[in-house]
Amino acid sequence: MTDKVSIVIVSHSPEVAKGAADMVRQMVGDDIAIASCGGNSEGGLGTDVAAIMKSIEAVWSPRGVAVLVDLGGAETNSEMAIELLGPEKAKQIVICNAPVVEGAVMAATEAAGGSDLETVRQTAEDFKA
Amino acid sequence: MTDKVSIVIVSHSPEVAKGAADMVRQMVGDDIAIASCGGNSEGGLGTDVAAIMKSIEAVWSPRGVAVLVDLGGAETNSEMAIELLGPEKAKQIVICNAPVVEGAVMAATEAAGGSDLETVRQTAEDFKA
Amino acid sequence: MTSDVLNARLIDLIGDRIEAHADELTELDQAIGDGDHGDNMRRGFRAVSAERDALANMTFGEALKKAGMTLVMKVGGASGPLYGSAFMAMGKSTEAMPESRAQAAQLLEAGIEAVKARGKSDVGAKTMLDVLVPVLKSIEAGADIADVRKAADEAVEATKPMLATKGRAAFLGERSVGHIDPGARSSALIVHAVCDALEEK
Amino acid sequence: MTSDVLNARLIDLIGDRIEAHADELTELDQAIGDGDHGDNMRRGFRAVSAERDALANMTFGEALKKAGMTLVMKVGGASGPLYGSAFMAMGKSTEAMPESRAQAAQLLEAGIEAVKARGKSDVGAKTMLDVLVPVLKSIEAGADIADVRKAADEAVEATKPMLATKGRAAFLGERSVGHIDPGARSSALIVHAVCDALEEK
Ligand SMILES: Nc1ncnc2c1ncn2[C@@H]1O[C@H](COP(=O)(O)OP(=O)(O)O)[C@@H](O)[C@H]1O
Ligand SMILES: Nc1ncnc2c1ncn2[C@@H]1O[C@H](COP(=O)(O)OP(=O)(O)O)[C@@H](O)[C@H]1O
Ligand SMILES: [Mg+2]
Ligand SMILES: [Mg+2]
Ligand SMILES: [Mg+2]
Ligand SMILES: [Mg+2]
Repeated sequence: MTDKVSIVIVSHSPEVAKGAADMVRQMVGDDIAIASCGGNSEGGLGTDVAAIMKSIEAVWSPRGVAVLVDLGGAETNSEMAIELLGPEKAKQIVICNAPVVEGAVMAATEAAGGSDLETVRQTAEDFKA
Repeated sequence: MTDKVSIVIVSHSPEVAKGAADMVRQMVGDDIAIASCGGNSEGGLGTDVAAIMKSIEAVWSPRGVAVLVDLGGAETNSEMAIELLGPEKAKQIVICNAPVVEGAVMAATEAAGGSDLETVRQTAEDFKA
Repeated sequence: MTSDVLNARLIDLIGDRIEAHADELTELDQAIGDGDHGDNMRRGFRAVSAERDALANMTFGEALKKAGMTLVMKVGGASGPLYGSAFMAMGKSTEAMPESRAQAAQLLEAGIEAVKARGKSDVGAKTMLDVLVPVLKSIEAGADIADVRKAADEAVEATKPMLATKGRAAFLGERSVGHIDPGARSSALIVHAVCDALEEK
Repeated sequence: MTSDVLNARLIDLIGDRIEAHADELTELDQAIGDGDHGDNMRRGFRAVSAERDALANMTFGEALKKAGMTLVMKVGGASGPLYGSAFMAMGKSTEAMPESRAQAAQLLEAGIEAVKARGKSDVGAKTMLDVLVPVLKSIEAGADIADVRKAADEAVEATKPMLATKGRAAFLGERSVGHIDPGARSSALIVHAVCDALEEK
């Protein structure tokens, strides 16, 4: 699976993150690695830097990892997580400026086709609702 | 609650729909009525016209109902549901051309402020990821 | 064959075809969609079959409207409102079973218009319309049953090189090219079932 | 007061303030955010307090870095990486507790720069920066402890008429006007706790 860009879905809600991952898997099957994480360290609505780091590492691919986030704090916490993974890894991780559910589906279908990280990001960001 | 525009969230995934509604409620509390529905009539990924109709009716407000949908079939099924509710009701229902999670939060915060249906739709659609 | 027998026979023939090809439809949808078209169609037509006796006792038009509503309510994917609206529109366009080629064409055209309106789409977008419209054309051109079958099958194949611009397959952009559209295939299955019924008549 | 005593004392004073005002912070966040700022800050600073003994045995700089990382990991909202990065940057900027006004200003400035970078923001966006920057300015201008407290409190009030352009409150557009920013308030609470510690010294 590591010959393709992987996807990480970060939402304030664990259910949104999981449900979005289900939708993505329905579209692309097991062609790419997908991780989802949501909720703060106590399980409430929020995001968890440590969990985001783990998710990225769990699906690590030499082709890169595209991260989809929902609102404000999810982005800030994901940026923090990426920074904490170190500059070498950070180079191969992008946060897509795209809606979390729709962007995840778009990114995943592009990634499943074997595209590189930049193309995956672009496809997610091109999504028009 | 019916002095404000209501929100209906329609996703292929029941978990996305519910999680998005949780996020919305966290933002706006009980200021507006919110319904969520996801999954086909058997509970699998998909959408259910009858359930969408029920959700819209459950939060019916004379100020109108803004519907947020995720992908393709969710929109088609929501359009069908609105048509089946009849032309009188249909006039006061809009499907927002916006991402489901982020659009729901945007629409709800606008609706909670007492804005009319058209303004709520516009705010949801203006969302830039 | 009387109307009620034909209603029932059509339901059985379409239901059997969908049932027999559900896995194929799902596989086609796995390639360029979310892999549920077979499940969706089976769910929808099983629900129609469950109403077989009631539908058999209705006029052709009423039965179409009722079956259409059942598809709308049960399919769960975009194809539900699309086929459902088509059936409902066809049912509205006629009370009785078509007796002539012209009436048959009119019926199908009503269905096609409903799909176009519901799907905000037209031929060339790699959808069911790319089968339904060629089939209508062949009927209008005077094709016999075998020719209609052939027109449907060729139209299915012709969706392969198309770029999808509607439905989920549109998310794949260029990667939708080279695959048959699942809704095109299910439309052809329905066309074949109707041809079967006409041949039995 | 030795460094280890002051580390511990600062932790207690900040923790107590946050604990005492958590509901207030949450209420402020309910008006223009998602109503979790009090919970977030309490979660974060409780985790810091849980490491009190370890932190007390570190240099001032090391303790700040460690506490910052704990905030990053525990807060769960945007304020986590913001305060966390600020603490970490302050810890990196100095090993020892600041001894002069100039050193104190330098320390705070390092924290402010980190918040700006992490939040891609600046003063005027109705955030914690709208307290931290005025506080820095008052220190640079030679304010005594009472003046610093006053600067912080006035800065909190001054966020009321501001239009939020960063963070969740930005979703509210015009409706964010007329409310105090929760992060501005929590920053003022921390400033007051530091002032308490300095007065005890
Ligand atoms: N806008 C549209 N116009 C016409 N046909 C469409 C449209 N969207 C989808 N379809 C048809 O529906 C089929 C997919 O149906 P299905 O898989 O059951 O629904 P979903 O895409 O919601 O999973 C496609 O193969 C296509 O033929
Ligand atoms: N981009 C940013 N730059 C600076 N401060 C910010 C930014 N985003 C949010 N904040 C601050 O964080 C506070 C909200 O924190 P909190 O409620 O804990 O996080 P969240 O918004 O993720 O729920 C705001 O009141 C504001 O002061
Ligand atoms: Mg499908
Ligand atoms: Mg589907
Ligand atoms: Mg908050
Ligand atoms: Mg939050």
